[in-house]
Amino acid sequence: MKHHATLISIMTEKVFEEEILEVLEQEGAKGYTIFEGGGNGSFHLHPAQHLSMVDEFRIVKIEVIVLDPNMADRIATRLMEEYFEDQPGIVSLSDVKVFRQQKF
Amino acid sequence: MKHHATLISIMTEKVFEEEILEVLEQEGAKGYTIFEGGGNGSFHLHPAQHLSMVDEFRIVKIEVIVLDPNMADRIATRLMEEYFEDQPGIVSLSDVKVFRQQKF
Amino acid sequence: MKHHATLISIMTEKVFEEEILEVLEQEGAKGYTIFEGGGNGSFHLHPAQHLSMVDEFRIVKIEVIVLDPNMADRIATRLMEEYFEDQPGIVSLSDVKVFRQQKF
Amino acid sequence: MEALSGFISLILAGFQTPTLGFLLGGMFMAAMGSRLNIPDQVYKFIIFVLLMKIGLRGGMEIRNANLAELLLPAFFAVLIGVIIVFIGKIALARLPGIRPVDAIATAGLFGAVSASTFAAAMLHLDDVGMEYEAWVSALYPFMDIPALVLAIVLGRLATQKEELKSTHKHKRKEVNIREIVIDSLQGSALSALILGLLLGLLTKPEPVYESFYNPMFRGFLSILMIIMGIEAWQRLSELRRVAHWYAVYAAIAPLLHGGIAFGFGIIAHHLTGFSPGGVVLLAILAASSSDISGPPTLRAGIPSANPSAFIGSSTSIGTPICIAIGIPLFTELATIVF
Amino acid sequence: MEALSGFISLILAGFQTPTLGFLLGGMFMAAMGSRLNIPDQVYKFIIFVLLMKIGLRGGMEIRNANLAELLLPAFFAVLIGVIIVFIGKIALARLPGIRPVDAIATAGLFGAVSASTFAAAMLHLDDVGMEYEAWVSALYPFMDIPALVLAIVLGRLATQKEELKSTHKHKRKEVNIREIVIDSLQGSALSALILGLLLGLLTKPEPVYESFYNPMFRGFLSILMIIMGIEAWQRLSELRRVAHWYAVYAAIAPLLHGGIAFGFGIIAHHLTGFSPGGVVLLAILAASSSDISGPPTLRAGIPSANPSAFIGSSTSIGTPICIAIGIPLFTELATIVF
Amino acid sequence: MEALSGFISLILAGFQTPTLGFLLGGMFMAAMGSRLNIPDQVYKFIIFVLLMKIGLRGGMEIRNANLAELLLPAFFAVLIGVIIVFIGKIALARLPGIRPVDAIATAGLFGAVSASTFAAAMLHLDDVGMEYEAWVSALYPFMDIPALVLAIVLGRLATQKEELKSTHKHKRKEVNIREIVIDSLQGSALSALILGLLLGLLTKPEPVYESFYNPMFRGFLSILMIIMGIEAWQRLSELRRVAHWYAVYAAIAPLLHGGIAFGFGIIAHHLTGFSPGGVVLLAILAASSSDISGPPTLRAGIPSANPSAFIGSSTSIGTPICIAIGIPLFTELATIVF
Ligand SMILES: Nc1ncnc2c1ncn2[C@@H]1O[C@H](COP(=O)(O)O)[C@@H](O)[C@H]1O
Ligand SMILES: Nc1ncnc2c1ncn2[C@@H]1O[C@H](COP(=O)(O)O)[C@@H](O)[C@H]1O
Ligand SMILES: Nc1ncnc2c1ncn2[C@@H]1O[C@H](COP(=O)(O)O)[C@@H](O)[C@H]1O
Ligand code: NA
Ligand code: NA
Ligand code: NA
Repeated sequence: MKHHATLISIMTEKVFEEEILEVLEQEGAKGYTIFEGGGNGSFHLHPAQHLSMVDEFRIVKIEVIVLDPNMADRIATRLMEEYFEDQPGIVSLSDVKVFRQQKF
Repeated sequence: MKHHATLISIMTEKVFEEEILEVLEQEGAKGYTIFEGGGNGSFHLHPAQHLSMVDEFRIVKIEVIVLDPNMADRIATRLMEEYFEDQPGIVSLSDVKVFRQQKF
Repeated sequence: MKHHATLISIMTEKVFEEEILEVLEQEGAKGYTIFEGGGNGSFHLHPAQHLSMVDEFRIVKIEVIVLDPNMADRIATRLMEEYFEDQPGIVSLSDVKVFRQQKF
Repeated sequence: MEALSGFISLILAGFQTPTLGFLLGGMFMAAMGSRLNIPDQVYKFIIFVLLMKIGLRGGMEIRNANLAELLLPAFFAVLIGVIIVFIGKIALARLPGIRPVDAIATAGLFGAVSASTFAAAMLHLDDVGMEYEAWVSALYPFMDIPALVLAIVLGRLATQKEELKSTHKHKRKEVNIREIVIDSLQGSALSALILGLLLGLLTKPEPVYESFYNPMFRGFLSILMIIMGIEAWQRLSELRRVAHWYAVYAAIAPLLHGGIAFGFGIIAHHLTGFSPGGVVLLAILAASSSDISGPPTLRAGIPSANPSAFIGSSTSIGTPICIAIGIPLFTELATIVF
Repeated sequence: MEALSGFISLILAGFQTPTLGFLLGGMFMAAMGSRLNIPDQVYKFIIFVLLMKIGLRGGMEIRNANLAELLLPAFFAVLIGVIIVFIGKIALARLPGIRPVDAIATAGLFGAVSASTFAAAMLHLDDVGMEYEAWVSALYPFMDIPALVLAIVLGRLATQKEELKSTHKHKRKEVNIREIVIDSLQGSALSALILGLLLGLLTKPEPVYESFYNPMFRGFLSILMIIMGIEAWQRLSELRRVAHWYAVYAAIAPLLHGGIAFGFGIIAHHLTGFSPGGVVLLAILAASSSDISGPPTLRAGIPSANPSAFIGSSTSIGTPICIAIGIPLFTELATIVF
Repeated sequence: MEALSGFISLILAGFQTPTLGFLLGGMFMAAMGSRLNIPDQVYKFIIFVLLMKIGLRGGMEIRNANLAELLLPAFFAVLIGVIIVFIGKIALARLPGIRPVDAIATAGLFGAVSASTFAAAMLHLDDVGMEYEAWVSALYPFMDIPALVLAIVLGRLATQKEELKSTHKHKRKEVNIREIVIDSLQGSALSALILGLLLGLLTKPEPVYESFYNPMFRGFLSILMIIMGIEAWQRLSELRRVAHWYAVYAAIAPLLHGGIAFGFGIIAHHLTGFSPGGVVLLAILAASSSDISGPPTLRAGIPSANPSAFIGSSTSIGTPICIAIGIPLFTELATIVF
């Protein structure tokens, strides 16, 4: 059985990872996966390249799949308003299909 | 020319990577890409964090793009039934568009 | 406010990264994120596995979100025609929703 | 009485040895919430260098050794690995709140061998000046592999039983012992040890051994101890969420297993002149529990077993007890017995 | 006059010392567009080994030290850290084109301490044969933490002021000083230093210190200098895009801060017999600016501050000046003054 | 006759030297399917330290050297690099089943230089006590860069010819020789060597050279050999899928190229007194094929060339033959000839 779900992709600096995971937990997301990468965006100057030796300035992508589209919107809105106004980061949503809905 | 295709995203522990790549090959997928990450889900306790020194417990994401939606469903169903009942892992499907269909 | 946007995912060898980022810049993309991974495809023999000690042969995934669907098509077409005819790489497009459109 | 007080003061002195001190230091930092961590690639390199060092030295000595002497200890090593798994299957699996597969996997890890604990024991013997046959390192696979193979076989059987009760059926692969043995030998830890043994035996690595592998040993081991201390503490929180009996088993097992092996060692001493230091190392092979190659082998081999249980027991309790108590205890025992 | 020419020839000789030479070498390679880079896990390992080495030696000496002697320098260290941040807040923040939060964050980084610069200073004193109390390394956190905490508190206040003017309101967490202090102590750099101090104090690490940490020191430091040179050059391009006053501040600050600390050091010398070498090290603690743990702490603590400004100032200008001029200058000053 | 038997026993003894032994050991482990692997960041660090060591020593010696002596060998190095590429283009490209671009790329890699093979040759000369000018390391770029540049230029021309036949047109960048030269110099391997040379020449790195770079050399090289052995075996499976003529070329090329260079070396010996050891090193520069910076440079420069062909030939066959046969052969030749 396939179920419709929403994939939330969050890109930000690793230094903010913990705060964002807290938001996810507060809003009830059941799991997430984190990838490290490099990046370049509009905020400040090349944020991913500050002191490349220091992990905390790396870009991370946090992927969260949730079943409830309202939860997805709520998470995205909170992140935009509370964090990504004045610190680097972007959030995008997309539709995915998953199996075994109790996991999400 | 754009073609409709399906992106299969598989998240699991690296230790199970090989078995899953075998399934992909058996079902006829023509390529895949693997990313390492960390994660947290519902299976067991924080599976990604067991013995962080040991690679094999890291979370990997395997991305496979296939043209045939039935092949996508078949892969996803096999993985769910044969593997992700009693070991950590999730599968999601999403629609993408690709170029040059002979590659997928 | 959610806006429709297109996520361009590019997989290729790291050695070609710079040329591709140039195309992105020329076409006006405002940001991108890069992830390293491993992979396997139809071009040559296992391109990701050549000299695993040498970074430059690793597979990278470049993710770019753009608001304008025509820009997405233009980028994808240029990459296919100028690069991925005779060197490894694939491009896929998918629909996402983003917030704060001025960033993309 | 004197022996006991001697042993206690030995333990107290042990806290001052860098080996144990660094292990406890790592645990302390983790307990304080420190973000101190040694990069994992450095960790792997350190393990590699330590195992190469042990292997090279073993290989260089085997050149002049009577290989027949190796046979009995090797046979005993296999026997001990098997006995440990069965003890775990019988004792641990009967305790309340413990799933049979988890018990078997845990026993497999305790039957297998910890390269780092073994290195710490060698350094300790060097420091106290107790001689041993350097080829004892070649016994490692003889205990490690049978324990892991047996645990996986028993674990699969237990899983099948569980599944028969439930409705859905898996198309699980059959247990293939040959495959598991080969897979174990191909693991990175055993490979490094075997490579070192071969190079020590077949080439003349003395210059590189003296200029690199030997001088690095003590320093790299000290860093490994810090890493293991950090891991021990971090896994403790996972262990807390599973049945408390794991902690009891993990605290007793190193000394019990070491004691059994010590007994076999005494037999070998009398039959073939196995050295006292060799007996101590055999005891430590048994007392230690695998921390590098064992966990992923068991994870892949028995996917339904809970890694929080088996890794937690071994890394958080088994290894610290083996290093803090096992190493000085069996060394002291050897000075008394022989 | 003679002192000046002596100092100039000292600087010139300094360019030939490996420490400064390797730093400049790294800058040169980066300036030439070289893709030379030292893997980041190796970088972290090198930092770890250097800090452990400094900590172990400090710990081993504290065993025999009169701890009362440490009190006054420690108190001065706190004072200096606080003074540096206030100087930055008052002086730098007033310059044209500089946002208050950015000024405060920059001052925080200059108040904090650079482990690598400190290691370079110690090696320099060893090489010229000027003695110092090895426990001076224990002063590190006393200057580092107050500076970072104060900067974050002031930075948050400045941010709130800015936000009151704008319309939208954040639900920002309150400033929690205790949390920041603990978080600083848990950082990887301070943790390694503290772990080294504890192990030096409580265990007997002499064999491993002599066989590993001490012999590796010079080589690892030389590689660290190359890394810092590369970083210095690469951050320069970012620094160019922010106000030029940062460069001016970053060029003056190390010598000014070092001078202030040198003054406090003289007082401690007269009151408690603080050694000339100790005074130099205190000056370098002040003159240096944090490069490992400071930046992410400030980034998380004051997210609205622009890292291009504070990291650029410190890494690209502050650190090279501190190593090239600060270390020989304050050493020379000590030979003149004492 | 005596020379031949002497050479054969030299080869046999060579299998016992750590260098070759460790290379074969790595191949053997990979052949057995071992998962042994040295983390890639450690690999990069090892390469960096080896090249810095070679560079530092070269730089320190150049201080007292007559630089005019370097001119002729440098000119010969350029010539040899160019000759090797043309040999490959003419000979290899004519063989059945071989695309011209692939032949050219392979020849480029064999014209370029392997840092690790060069390091192994230096250690070998040190061990047998044959003296050489340490500035020979400065010849590296003189052979490496012309070979790569020429291969890329020829490869692009060959690609354009192929494309004229097909219908679609690319907007490929023009060949820019200056860009390729600069890009080569900026690569991580050449950068480390150049940095070492500069630091050896301009600073006084003796203490750090003696305490770190020199003592680490032998140990790090032994680990590098293991890595190269593993790589050699793993690339072999790819090589099998391309034309077998690559294997033939790769087996002959090191000895042929080395022989040519040896001839030029003899000329330099008679004209400018180039030492016998220097002649051997020049031969090894020619005989070796690039393993670090060459492959990605060629990949980016000639994207249509198949890396399985060029990397496979060089890593799987060229390098092992160069180390196992080339190094002892040319050393022996030098003792006979001079
Ligand atoms: N248009 C984009 N597409 C993909 N990733 C982006 C984009 N814009 C920003 N990013 C990522 O988000 C991070 C923060 O972006 P910013 O907030 O714009 O500084 C960047 O470092 C990139 O990794
Ligand atoms: N809802 C989710 N969104 C994203 N990733 C997830 C989610 N749930 C699980 N994962 C990933 O899948 C892995 C296995 O999950 P599980 O099978 O739930 O233990 C986790 O470690 C995560 O990396
Ligand atoms: N069907 C696919 N699904 C996912 N990734 C692919 C697929 N095909 C190719 N790739 C990735 O793209 C890289 C280049 O592919 P190719 O051009 O087919 O050699 C591979 O190494 C893979 O990482
Ligand atoms: Na055991
Ligand atoms: Na400071
Ligand atoms: Na060559």
